[in-house]
Formats: sequence, C-alpha cells, structure tokens
Amino acid sequence: MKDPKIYGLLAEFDTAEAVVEAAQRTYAAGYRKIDAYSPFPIEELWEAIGFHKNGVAPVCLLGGLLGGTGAYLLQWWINTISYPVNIGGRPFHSWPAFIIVTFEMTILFGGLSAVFGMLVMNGLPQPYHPLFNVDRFAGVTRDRFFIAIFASDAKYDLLETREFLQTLHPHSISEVPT
Amino acid sequence: MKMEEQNGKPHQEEVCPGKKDKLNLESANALIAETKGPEFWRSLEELAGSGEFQEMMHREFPKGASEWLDSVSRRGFMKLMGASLAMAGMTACTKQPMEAIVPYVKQPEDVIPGKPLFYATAFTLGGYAAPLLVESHLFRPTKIEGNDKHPASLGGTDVYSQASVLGMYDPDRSQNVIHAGDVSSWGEFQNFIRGPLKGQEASQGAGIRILSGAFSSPALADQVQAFLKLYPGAKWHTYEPVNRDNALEGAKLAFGQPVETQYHLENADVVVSLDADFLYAGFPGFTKYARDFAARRNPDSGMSRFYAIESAPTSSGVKADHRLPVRASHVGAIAATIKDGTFLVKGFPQIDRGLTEEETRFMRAVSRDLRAHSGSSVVIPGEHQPPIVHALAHAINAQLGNVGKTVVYTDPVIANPVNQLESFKDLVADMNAGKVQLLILSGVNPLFDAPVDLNFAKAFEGVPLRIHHGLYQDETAEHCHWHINQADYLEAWGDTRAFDGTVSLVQPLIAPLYDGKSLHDLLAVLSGEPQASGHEIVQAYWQKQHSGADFDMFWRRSLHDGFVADTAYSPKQVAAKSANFAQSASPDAKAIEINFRPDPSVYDGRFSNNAWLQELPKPMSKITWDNCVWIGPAMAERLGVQKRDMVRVALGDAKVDLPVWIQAGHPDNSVTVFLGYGRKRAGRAGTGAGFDVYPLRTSATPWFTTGAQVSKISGTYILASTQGYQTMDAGDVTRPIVRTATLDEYRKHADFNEEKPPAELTLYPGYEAQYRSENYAWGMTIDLNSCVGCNNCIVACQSENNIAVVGKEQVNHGRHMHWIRVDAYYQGDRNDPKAYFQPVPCMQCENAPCELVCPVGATTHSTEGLNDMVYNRCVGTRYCSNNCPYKVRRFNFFLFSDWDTPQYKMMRNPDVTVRSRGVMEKCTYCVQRITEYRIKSEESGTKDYNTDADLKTACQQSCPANAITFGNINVADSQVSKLKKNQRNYGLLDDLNTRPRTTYLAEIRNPNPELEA
Amino acid sequence: MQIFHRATNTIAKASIYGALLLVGFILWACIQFQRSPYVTYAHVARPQPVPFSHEHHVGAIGIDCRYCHTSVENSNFAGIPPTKTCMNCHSQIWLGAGMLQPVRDSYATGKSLVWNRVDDLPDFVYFDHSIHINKGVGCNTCHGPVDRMPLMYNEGSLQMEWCLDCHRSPAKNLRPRDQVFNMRYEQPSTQKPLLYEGKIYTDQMALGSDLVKQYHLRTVADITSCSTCHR
Amino acid sequence: MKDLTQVEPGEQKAPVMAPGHNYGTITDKISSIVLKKPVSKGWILGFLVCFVILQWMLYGITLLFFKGVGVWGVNIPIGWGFAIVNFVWWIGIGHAGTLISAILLLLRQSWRNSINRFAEAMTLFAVACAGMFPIFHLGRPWVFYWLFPYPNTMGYWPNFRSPLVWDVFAVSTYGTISLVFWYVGMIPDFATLREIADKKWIKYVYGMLALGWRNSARHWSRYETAYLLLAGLATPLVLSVHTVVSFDFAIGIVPGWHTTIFPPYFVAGAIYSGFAMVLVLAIPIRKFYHLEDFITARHIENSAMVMLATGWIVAYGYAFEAFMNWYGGDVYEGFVRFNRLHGPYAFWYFALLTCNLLIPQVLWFRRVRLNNFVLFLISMDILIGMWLERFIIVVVSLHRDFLNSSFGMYYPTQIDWAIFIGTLGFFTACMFLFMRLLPSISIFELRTLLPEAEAVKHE
Repeated sequence: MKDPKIYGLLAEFDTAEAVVEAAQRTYAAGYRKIDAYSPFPIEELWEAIGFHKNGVAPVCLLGGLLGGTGAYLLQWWINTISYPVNIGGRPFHSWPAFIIVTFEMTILFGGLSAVFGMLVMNGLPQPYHPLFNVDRFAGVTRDRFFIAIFASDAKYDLLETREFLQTLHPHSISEVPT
Repeated sequence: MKMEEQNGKPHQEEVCPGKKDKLNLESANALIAETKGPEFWRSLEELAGSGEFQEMMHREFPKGASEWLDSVSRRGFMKLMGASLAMAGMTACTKQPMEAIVPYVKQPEDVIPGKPLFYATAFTLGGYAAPLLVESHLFRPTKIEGNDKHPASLGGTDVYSQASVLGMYDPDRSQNVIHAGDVSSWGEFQNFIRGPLKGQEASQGAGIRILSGAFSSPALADQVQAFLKLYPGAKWHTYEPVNRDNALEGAKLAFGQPVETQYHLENADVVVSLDADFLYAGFPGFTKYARDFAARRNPDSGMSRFYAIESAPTSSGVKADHRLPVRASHVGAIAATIKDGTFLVKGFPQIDRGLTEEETRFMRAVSRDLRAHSGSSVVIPGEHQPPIVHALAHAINAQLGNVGKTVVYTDPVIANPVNQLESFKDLVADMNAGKVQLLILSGVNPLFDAPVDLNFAKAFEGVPLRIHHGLYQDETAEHCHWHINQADYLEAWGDTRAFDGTVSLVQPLIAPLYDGKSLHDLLAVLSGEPQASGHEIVQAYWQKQHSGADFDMFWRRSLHDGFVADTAYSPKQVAAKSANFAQSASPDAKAIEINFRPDPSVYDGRFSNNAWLQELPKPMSKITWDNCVWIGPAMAERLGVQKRDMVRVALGDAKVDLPVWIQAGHPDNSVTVFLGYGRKRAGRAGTGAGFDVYPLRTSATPWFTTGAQVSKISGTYILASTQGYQTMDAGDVTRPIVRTATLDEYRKHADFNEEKPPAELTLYPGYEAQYRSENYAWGMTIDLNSCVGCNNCIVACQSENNIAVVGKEQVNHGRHMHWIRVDAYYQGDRNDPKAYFQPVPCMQCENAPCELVCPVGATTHSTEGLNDMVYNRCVGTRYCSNNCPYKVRRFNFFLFSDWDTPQYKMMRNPDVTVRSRGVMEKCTYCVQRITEYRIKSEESGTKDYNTDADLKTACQQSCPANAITFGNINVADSQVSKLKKNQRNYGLLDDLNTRPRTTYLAEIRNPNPELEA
Repeated sequence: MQIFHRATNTIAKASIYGALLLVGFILWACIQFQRSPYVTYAHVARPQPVPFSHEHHVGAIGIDCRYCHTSVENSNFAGIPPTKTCMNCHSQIWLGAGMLQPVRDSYATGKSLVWNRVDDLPDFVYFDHSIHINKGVGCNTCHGPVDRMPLMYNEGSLQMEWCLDCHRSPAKNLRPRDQVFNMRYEQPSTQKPLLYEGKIYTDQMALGSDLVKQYHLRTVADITSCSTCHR
Repeated sequence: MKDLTQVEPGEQKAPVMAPGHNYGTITDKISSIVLKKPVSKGWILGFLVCFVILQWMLYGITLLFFKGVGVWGVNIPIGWGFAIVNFVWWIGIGHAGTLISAILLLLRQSWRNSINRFAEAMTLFAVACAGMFPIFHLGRPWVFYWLFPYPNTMGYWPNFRSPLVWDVFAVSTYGTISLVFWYVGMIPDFATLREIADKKWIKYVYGMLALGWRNSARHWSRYETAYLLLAGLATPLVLSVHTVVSFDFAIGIVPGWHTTIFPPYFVAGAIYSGFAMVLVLAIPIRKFYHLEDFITARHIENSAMVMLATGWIVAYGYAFEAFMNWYGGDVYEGFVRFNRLHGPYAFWYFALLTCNLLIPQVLWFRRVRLNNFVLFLISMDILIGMWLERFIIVVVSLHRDFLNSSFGMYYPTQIDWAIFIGTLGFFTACMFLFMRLLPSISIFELRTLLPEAEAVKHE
C-alpha cells in the first residue's frame, strides 16, 4: 500500500561502514528509487546505490572547448576581418599572441560549466526538501548517516519496505512526510 | 576684434568634454573699458568675473604645477565630476554638449574658412630684424615661420621670434593705460599730455627726455627727427642692457667710424671665434650665419675648420673642431698673439703675453692655419669682448685679406648708432642735475636692468613726470605716473632692418588685443598729430622714399615679400687706421673672474613671462625656469660645491646668492652668471623665477671683470634640468649614441660607421612590400654635423602642436612635454670636454615597441609608416613610454593644457588636438601638415610624389642650420632618400631592430693635424 | 527541520536565472543607449535663431549648396553663410517677415548670428569636406535628404563605426563628380541605369569600383589608418 | 592532551590533526567560531584598526581620481611605480591559496584540508587588492572598459598582442575561478551551519547560501567530480596567471625586463610570498581561535619547507639573471647588473638579497621551522623581500634604460604609500570578516581525515 502523504522512508545509521553495507543490501534487494546521505563524501556509498556516471566531466569539457574556440575565433576575426591594423609591424594574425587569451577563456568556461553543471544536475538550489521535515535528518550535516527509499520506487510498500529496513539494523527509521 | 570660430574647429579640442564655463572674449573686452582697480594681475577671467581668477592668482603658472600638489581646488572638483560621470554611465564621455557656430556678417574677400593665410612681417630684437612669415587662422596668428625669401632668414628663425606668438597672447600683458595706479584711457592721456608739452614749448623741450631701446626702423627714426625738430631742446636716449657698444667702439678704434661687420661664413675655410657665440639667437645675423656655417660643415664638400677660443661654454664652442677654454679677460692677449702670428709671413713671434705652453701651441697652429687660408678665413670677436679685441679682429681680417670676401663692412643698422651706455649715463646725469621734467620710457625697464652703480632709481624719483610705454606693467611702470600699454609687433605697423640692412615692413596680424599703442602712435601724439595712425606714418615715410606712380605696386610687393627690395646695405670701403693698439696685460690668473651673459631663454629679462622660453632647456645645461652661476669642475672641487648648492657671489660690496651649476668646459677661476632673472613684476611665469644678478653689474664692467669672491653658503636649490645624465658613459662602457669620426677617418674608412642590422634580419617582413607600394613613405634624417643646438626646433614644435607648459616643479619631476628634445653630451676631460648635440624626436619605428604593448591600440602604424598616436583612444597605461627605448613619449600626468584662458584658445593650432589629462602624446611628423599636403596634391591630381618643395615639418622648417630633412623615402631623388644613402647615416639604437624612420648623420670633426699630435 | 517554504525552490531558481538575464539586459541597454538619438542627435532638429528651411531653399527654390557653403570644394570646412549672403535676397524679398528679424538685426548691428552646430563631430576628429567632394562623395550621402529637411538635423550617428562603414568599402557610395551636389541623385539600378563615360551601369558596386580606380582612391588600409582622421 | 605546536626536534612528524576528535567535536569546534563565540574585544579592535587604514586608501584614491596619476611619483622614464609593484606583489600572494587548495589536492596532500579554506579566502582578497591597481594606474580610469572586447560604437577593439590585455583576461579569470572554487567548497559547511545555527534569520542566511544542500550521495558524487575538475583547471590557471604577469615585463624591451627566465621565476616568487602570507595569517589565527588541533605543527612545518624550496628557485632566478646580463654581452643588459649593484638603488637591491636569500636560510633548522614566533618574523621578512624584488624589477630597470639623456629617478609620494598601506588594511579587514562569518576551516573535509572515515576506504 502507498500513503500519498508519505514521501519515503528514512533509515539512520551511526557509522560510515554501516550505511555503506546497508546501501549495498538495499540496492541488492531491488530498490532503485533510493538515496544515501553522509556528512562527507564516501565514494563507496554512491557506488553502493548504483550511481556510477555523474556526467559532470563531459559538461566541463564542452564548456572548455566552447570558451577556447570562441576566444580564438573572436581574436582572429577582430584582427583579420573586423579591423586589421598594423601594430608594431606584427602580422594581423599573430597567433602566438592569441594563445594566452584562448587558454584563459578555456579555463574560465570549463570551470564555470563544471560548477553550474553540477548544481543544475543536482537540482540545486532546492532550499525546501521533504527530507528536512524529519528533524533527525539534521544530523546528516554533523555525524549521522541515512538511507532513504522513496515512495516513487516501484517496489515500495510502506509496511514491507519498513520491515526490510528493520533488517538493516538502523539506529532509527522515520517516515518522510511530503 | 573678430573672434569668429568659423574654421570648422573650435580652438579647444577635448578628449572627453566635461562641463566647463566658456568665457566670451568680447564681453570681457567690453568690461575692460569700465573696470577700475590697481591690480597688476588683471586678466580677462577676472574681468569676466570667472571664479577661476582668484585661484589662478595663487597658482604658479601653469596650472599643472602647483595646483595639483596642494589642497583640492574647484577645478579639481570639476574634473572629478567629469570622471565620476564618465564612470557612472559609459555614455557620459561620448555625449557632446551642443556647440555654437558663428559666421561672419560680411566675409572678407581673401578668407577661405579652414585655410590658413601667411603674412610677412618681422620681429625685432635689439634693433635687428628677424624676417618672418606668420600663419594666420581667420586673423589669429598661430605660428611663426622664417621668411624664406628674405636674405637674412632664408626660412630659418630663432627661439625668440618663434616664441613671440605666445608673448603676443600673454594674458599678463598690460591691458590698459594706467594713471597713478588706476585704469585710465588713451584718450585721457592725450588730453593730459597737452599740458606738459605746452609747458615745455618755452624751453623748446629742454626738459623732455625720451629713453627707448635700440631700433633700426627708418620710419621711426624719421618720426623721431621730426619730433626733435619740434622740441630742439629735447634729447633722445637709447639703452639696452645687452647692447653692441663694444662692436661699435671697436669699429671706431679700428676705422675711426662706426661700421657694421657682416661675415660670409659660406666663404670661410677657417673660422676663429674670439669668445664669439655667433650660433646664439641673440647674435645679429644668427639665422644666416648658422645656415652658412652648417653648409660648410658638410664633410662631402670642402668642410671648414672652426677654432673656438671662449670663456663660458657656448653652443658655438660645441661645434668647434678645436676649443680652447680661456678666461674672457685673457682673450685680449690671445687675440694680440694671433695678430702677431698672422702678421708674420712665417714662424711665430716670441712676445710673452702670459700664454701657457698649451695656448701658445694652439695659437701657433691657428695663426699658421689662418695664414694658409688668407682670404678664405675669418676671425670673429665676441660681443662682450672689449673694443680692443674687436679692433684686433678687424686688423687680422684685414691683414689676411678677408675683407670683402668673408668679412664685409657696412653702415650701422641701428638708426642712431651711439654708445648706449654713455647715452644712458648722460641721461642719468641730466636727471640728477634736475634738467629733466618729462621722461618718456618706451620698451625699456631700467629700474630692473640699469647698471647698479648709476643709482638710476634715485635719479628717477627726482623726475616730476614719468611716462612708461611698454608691453608689461613692469618694475619701471610701477614707478611711473603714466603707463601706456604697448602694442605687440604682431599688432602694429612698422618697419625694421635686418643685420644686412634690408628693411622689412612690419604689418599687424591681428587688431590689438588690448588696444595697445605702438611707439609710432605715441610719438604722433607727442608731435601733436594724434590722428596719424601707425599705418599712415609708415606708409607716408616710404612714400617719401619711393615717390612715383607705382608706389602702390611697390608697397604691395614689399608687404607681400616681407621686405623692401634693394635696401640691403652695400659693402663699405674702410681703411684700418693702425694695427698697433695699446694692449693691457691679462689680469692675475688667480683673481676670480665673473662673466655676465644674456640668458639663452629670457635674454635680458624681457622674455621672462614667456612660458615657452622659460621651459626651454638652456642649450648647455638643460636647466629650465631658472638661472644659476656656472663654475668649472676644477674650481667647484676647490670650493667643495656640488650642483645645486648655493654660493654667494660678491663683487665689490654687492653680493648675490645663486645656485651652482658645474658646467663642463668652463675655464678655471672664472664664473658666469646670466642676466634677466629674478623679475619682481613680470607675470605669472616670470615673477620670482631665478635670481637677479644686475646688482653685480656696473657700468664700468658690464660684461666681465676680475676680483669677484665666490663662497659656499648653506642650503641647496632645486634646478629643474630636463636631461638626466650628460655623458654617454654608463657603467664602464660608452654607449654609441652619437657616432663620430674625424674627417680623415671618414675619408679613409668609409665603414667607420658601425654596421647596421641587415634588412632581412627580421621575424616580420610582412609590411615591407606594402610600405614600398605606397605613394608616400615618410622618413627623416638629422645631420648631427649641422645641428647647432639652438633649440629652435623645440619651440617651433611646441607652437605647431599645441604642446603644454608644465612648470618648474613638474619639469623637475621629469614630466616636461617637449616632443623633440636636444640632448647635449659631454665626453672626456670635464674641464675641456668634447661636446655633442643630438635632437631626438619620435623615431617612427617600423617595428615600434610602443605599439605592440598598448592594450587599447591607441598607437598603431599608418600605411605610410607613421607611428600614429590617437589621444582620444588612449587610456593612459604609460606602457608605451616604458617600452620606448628613445623615451620620446610624453604623458599628461595632470590636466597640463590650459583649457580656460581665452587668449590661449585663440593661439592654438586648430589642426591639432589639445590633449587632456591622462593621455600619452608624441611627435607625429606633424601629421596635420602631411594630411593637408596629401589632400592638396590629390585634389591637384599630381603624380609627383617628391614632397621636398612644399612639405616641411615644423622643426625642419624652423631649423636655421638645415639639420633636419624630412620627406618621402619612396622617391629616390628626394633629399631624405639621398641622405639616407650617405655613409654617415645610422639609426639610433638600430641594433634593437626597431627600424627607425628617423635616422642620424654621424658627426664628423675636422681637427688640425698639427694640434692632434 | 524545514526552514523554507516549498515556493522557495522556484523563487531561488527564478532569481538566479533572472539575475543573469538582468545583467545581460543592462549591458545590451547600455550599448543601445550609446547609439540612440539621445546621444547622437541623429534626426533631432536643433533649435536655431532663425528657422531656416533647407527644404524651401534647396528643395523648392533649388539653390545650389555652394551658394551658401562656399568653401566646401576647397577647404576642410564647408562654410556657414555670412549674414550678407542671406541679405542678398532678403534685402528685396520677405522684408516684413518677422522670423527674419534676427537676420536684419545682425546685418544692421554687425553682430553675427549664433547658430547651433548640427553635424558636429567630436573635437578630436578631423574631417575634410574638399577631399570627399573631390572623390565623388555626394553631399546627401552623409547629410541625408537636406532638400527635404524643414529644420536641419544630422542624418548619420556621426560615430566612428558610421564613418568606417564607408571608409571600409568606399565603392558603396561613390558617384560621378558632376552628381555630387545633386540632392535627388539615385544610385544606378536595373530600373534606373546610369550612363557614365560611355558605359552603362545598372549596379552601384560596378560603378563604385570603376570610380575608385578613376579617382585613384587610396586603399582601404590607407583610409582606415588612425591618422586619417585623428591627430 | 599535549600542545602539538611543541614538537621536539628528532621527534616524528606531527599528525595533521590531534587525536581524540570525532565528527561531532570537529563540527562543534569550528562552527562555534562562527556561531557560538561572542564577538571578542580583540576582534573588534583589530577590525577597527584595519578599517581606519582602509580609509587612508580611500583618501588616496579620491585624490588620485580628482587630480590624475601625477599625484604619484611616476614620471618619464619611470612610467610604472608603486601601482604595478603592488599589483604584482598582491597577485603573487594570492597564488599560495590556489596552490594549496588545487595543486595539493591533486597531489593528494590531505594535510591541506585544514588550511585550504582560509588560504583560498586569502587568495580572493589578495586578488581583489591586486585587481584594483591596474585600474587606478590608468591615466583615464573611467574608460577602463575599453580593455574588454565589447561591441562599441568605435568599431575598434583591444589589442590582443598587449600583455596588459592578457592580464585583464588572466586576472579576471583567476578571480572568478577562485571565487567559485571557494564558494563550492563551502556549500556543505553552510548546510552544517544552517542546521546548527539557533537564530532563525541566521538559519535563513546560511540556508540560502547552502542552496538546500542535503549531503545526498548522488550530489556528493557530482560535487567531488566538479571540485576535482576545478582543481585540475585552477592548477594550470594559477601557473599561467603569474606567467602572464611576468610577460608584462618579459615582452617589453627594457633591459632588466626582457628575459625568458621571468615566468618560472615569477611563479616561484609568487608561491614564496604566498606561503609567507599563509604563515603570517595562520600563526596568529590558530593561536587566537585555539585551532592548534587542526592547524598543527605539521602544516606550519610543511609551509616553511615550501618557502625554503621556492626561495631557492627564486635565488636561482637572481643568479641566472645576473649571469645572463654578463654572458649576453649586451651593453645595456650589462649595465642593468652594474646599476643594481652600484646605482642609486643599490641599497634596496642588497636589502632584497638579504630578505629573500640570506635570512630564510635559517629555515634549514627544524628548531626554527617549529618556532612559531621566529617563523612569523621570517615570513614577514620574505613578504618585504618579495615586495622589494618587484620594486627593483619595475622601477630600477626603468630608471636607466637606453639613452643616458633620459635617465631619471623615482620618488614615491605620500599618496603612493597611502594606497599601498591602505590595501593592506583592506586585505586584513576582509580576513577579519571572513574569520567571523564563514567556516574558516573546511569541516566536511576534516571529517574525512578521521580514522573512522578512513576505515571505509580500507574495506
């Protein structure tokens, strides 16, 4: 059965090892709409919940390439098409001189797209989230670890899922009101 | 006066127009009439009630100097407003205020708005004319050029005439008739003067004395005669502190009559100067002499040899092949020795005149060389050497048969060739005797510059009625009952003679700015014909000279040409009375000698308020805005003084404290001081600048004497010099900045000139083809052999390109603005160094380091090879200047240009942007002239791209020595192309591969082998 | 504990993207503002002491430009007519006209009329009329349809990009010299072909490029060098 | 628990964090600086002092904009004075921050975790200080935007061959990336503060800054990648920035500027001065906020070692420069050496050598490296030395270049000093605010240093 007022179930753990192991078992149990929470990044944890590709790198690469080529083309256009001027007897297309700005723009756009890509993909900013309704969840920013199974999961059933979570010996289990 | 702003350009060009209260000159002029008040500092701003005035008073001229370094001023506030506005919106800088445009009511026939006209006239200094062509934009004289048709100018000018245009617009010039400290009027004076004159009629004017400067004007002389006929008792006196009494007396001594001496240096193979600085603007005939002398210094065609025997180092001495520094008081003995030496057919006399071994050796060589070149040599005596030396020189020249060839005698140029000092003494005597009731002074300032021993001031106070007629309300005007503001020569009619006697007509270029009166007008009133205008008087005189139907033709032609045809004096046969003169022995070599010299910038003090001249670096020391005492290195060591230390120079019981300048090459036990500084009422530029040395100058010894005491006193003084370092040595190497060789080396080793980088040695060949394909490729050569270091190019450039004056303080900060500078280098023994001049404008490098580094592309290269500088694009990073190896770029660290004084707006060249604060500026080869020329020739559709005839840069045009050649290097037969092929041609720092378009011709000296040994 | 309301999510996202858009808009606005008539005065008639109508004098009566702007062919400055020029006619006609009072006053008192500059380049730009006329640039190419201007205004923005537009491809605008002062001149087109020196042109670029050769126009590189206009 | 600042020589390296901490204690200790502690008198006093000095700068700038750059000592030939000296100096200082946070991250130097946060802050403020000068030193600052290629009515563009344009791009990129890097690093800690804060409005503020961060594993995954990529990009960036700055000189033809050694030697110098500044800040901070547990002798000592190393690279730079001046055989280059040793500025050249080469050699001794007070003094000395180095390069090279006639001297005015000292005030004022308002040490990164965190990895 599903209760529309419930967003999902939240299990709390004390240690990193515990949560990682629990996550692996949850995933093994066939739950897919799940997430895990830890006060610091734990590579094993996102591996455990089956999150392998995060797609930030390609975005960064793309941004970098755009920035770089854009910058070089701009300089080339300005100096050879738009307004070619004899400056100190140097060629209009003084490519060695153009490298630096090209480089800097590659970095700038690469970096920005990495960060904004990350935020967008993470769906941030998102100051409101159902999980925050659970007071214990505050601990995740301190020293607590959590696993959440969301109601949207196909396998999700309030009672069964709760029972399953019990088998993971969590510190506590709480329902997340929508 | 008309002030139509019709030639398409306002006089002010702004890079970023901010709000400024423009002041209407007519209204100001209107106000002049009513306003009363004794202020000396009257200026148009004040009269127009512009709030700027008070502040300007307390500010050293120019604004940049003092204003910025002390408390925030209203101007400063305005500037910030401008800036913050600009910063607020990007547009604040580009939205223009609405501008007015004012057409004529009736347009004069010959005026094409936007096209300048040139009028011939002449500037007069000490009675000798400098013939000029004056550029006029809608009846505003803006630039002085030499009159190339005139035999005495041939197109060259000198610094004084170049700068005179600024003098004309000087806002500190006297603008009113003043009576007892109150503003009066010309009319009131006319009414007033009738009384005193009537009172004189009984005594036939026995109580009338007139004191004027020396003049050569025939018309004026005529008018004076007429006046003296009217008042036979009256006396006319002439006195100038820098006069030619010595030459006059010398001539009398030699020939028994006053004659003018002219030199023909173009015929002279050997030139010997007896302490003569004939390459100084104050020397009559300078322009012509400089040209002839330079012409004979060309190593490729009969180069002359020049021996300079001189006391204080001069630019003439710099050009000498052999220079002998001796004390002025010793020159007499040396002259006598040369005379003896030349009078002998062979060998050398053994009379002991106290010459040293070295001097004797030198004189032996000189005499032999002179004898070897009889008829093609010349001996030139110094202006300040006593008559005896002049007489000796005459004798030598006669003996060598130079007369008629290199030396020519004519009637004197000065209208009444009297001994000015005697004349002045007589006057003072009469004044003391109470014989003088009415004293009229015109263009003189005796209360400042009279010989101290005559105690003129006291005598002066005794005269019941004193009338002063002059350009400034100066020290003398202050103590006169009446002051009549004189019209500048650019405002008045007149005529004057050049050194060769040729008469130039002086015609006004503009209606008198302040309604000034010429001496003609004044005399007319005194002679009771007040209605006669200067124009009528001069014309009437020449009518008498040239009666006949064709007078109009004659008059027009004379005006147009700038001189009256065939008025040059014809050579005069004079017989030397004797060759044996009573010879006084040289004074004790231990006694310290003091020399008085006219200042290279302010002359006798009359140019004190001319900021261009004040900021002009003195040829030898590069000092600006000050005078000082020159001391030789050896003597300085003995005194234990450094440059800029203060010393006390005492002569008799008079003493003056002066800062020291250790001048390389100055003779030992001798000091030199310069006249004309320490003015008390000169104007915002001149007042308070430098030190007054007239208190040391007596009528007995106006030029030099021994027995001075020099003692170090506490304290130092800032002398603002524009040149950091006056030798080419750096560390342990001498840098190849000025390349030199002797004539022999030059002839023997054609490759004496260091090799230049091969043309193919460049990473960027890209533009060569393009440059060659253009109609024009601009280039310049500067002949170091010809340059006489007269600084004329600097003033010409300043005038042509609206270059700002920055004031002593800023110069001292290293912020002077001259686009072309003349570097002076001293090499070798500091007591007797070799010296070189090197003018340095922008090199217009083809691979310009400055362009590469400008972030906004404000300086780029034109297709014709100009290194363009776009002021309005410049953001002022100063990177270009850092990267310029020649350091020819100048930066507006503050708002240096005067944007407010209306006179200066009228003076500026409308074809050149007036630069604003925070932008870089530099020489552009006078691109405004290039553009004008190109447009003209394109419209005429000519295919002849040789520009030699009609296109000259300002510096080139003004150069009396033809040292600067500019033209199209794409044309093989252009002057500049030819010179660039010359073996002497080299690029400054060309090993940097900047490929300068401006190159130099190495300096070649022609030493006497006998002395070289 | 839940600090923020649901809506904050949307608000937060919106405000971030909104801010970006705003910045972009402001920059765009500044750039547009620079080119706006407020800054350039383009098509804005200036107040003048006398409401002189070029439309009437040029369009209706057909007075040639050079009658008043006398120096346009041989000076950098075209010339503003002296009061005398006005009076040549207006001493006979429109004697009573009130709006001509300032002109008559000026003539009587000898005090100049003070007009407001219309085509007013920045003071650091040096434009020369004579050479443009000489190279076949028509008056109305820059000044616009003067013969249809009741009150004078400047046609172009007079900004550097506006000048460059022609200096970068002069052929676009050149016309035969005898047509320079023709206010109704139309560039050759297939509808209105132009016969010039025995050759028929149906398109401006063809004519232009021929004229460029014939007038020995300097290269684009030449006339876009900085010192062409700036000194 | 013994004070870890006092490690006896011969003893093992100090740990990067004192034992006996867990997730909670770390969190409390660091967040307490921001949230719990009342504003101390010391803080207020210090901040006020800096603020007053800052006013001095504002005075200088106002005068500057009123009157023009003439209020400075600059002239012809010395067109660049303090402005550029300070610019290079500040930029250099900034470099240590990025180096610590980016390069050490890539090198897996986990000890960086406890000092990178305020090192980055330092970078940011230093860059801010540096960024001002290029604008101040313009003759017409109000048209600075002409250095950017924007569609303008002039149809004209910046000159991309000019190192100054490169500067504009390099520095602005550097500033932006550093800011982003810094902020991203703080997001998880903002989340922490959001939860710990007791006052509602403080929760709001940090909540907004945290963007709703909730430590989700998916987020962590993307976060870590992004952070790593940033570090990877920032590393070449930081090296390029001072290279570009060195181009300002190396591209010029001025003797003493025109050398190929500049880029590496400038970068080394930058890190040199940067670490000096890190220590100048770290030593007092850890003392007053009792952070000895997290900023341990290990950090201090490592920084000291880095200074020693980079100090020698700089030394090599000097030596090589002098050698080339001689070996090149060029008249003007040769004179550079002569002028530095015998010219009017010789004293300052020797002062520079003393500060940068001589004194730092005491760092060879561990006892010195572990003595906070001495280390503090040495860091100060290095900062001065590096400033002098820039002065020598900029001013002394310019004042005597090619033509003897245009030799000149440079005398700084009071405005020069006011603006320079003022930026120091600005910098420190910012640091004070930072310490008070933001987590000065990365909490979540410290957590990863705990043994129980390590444990996960070793499964």
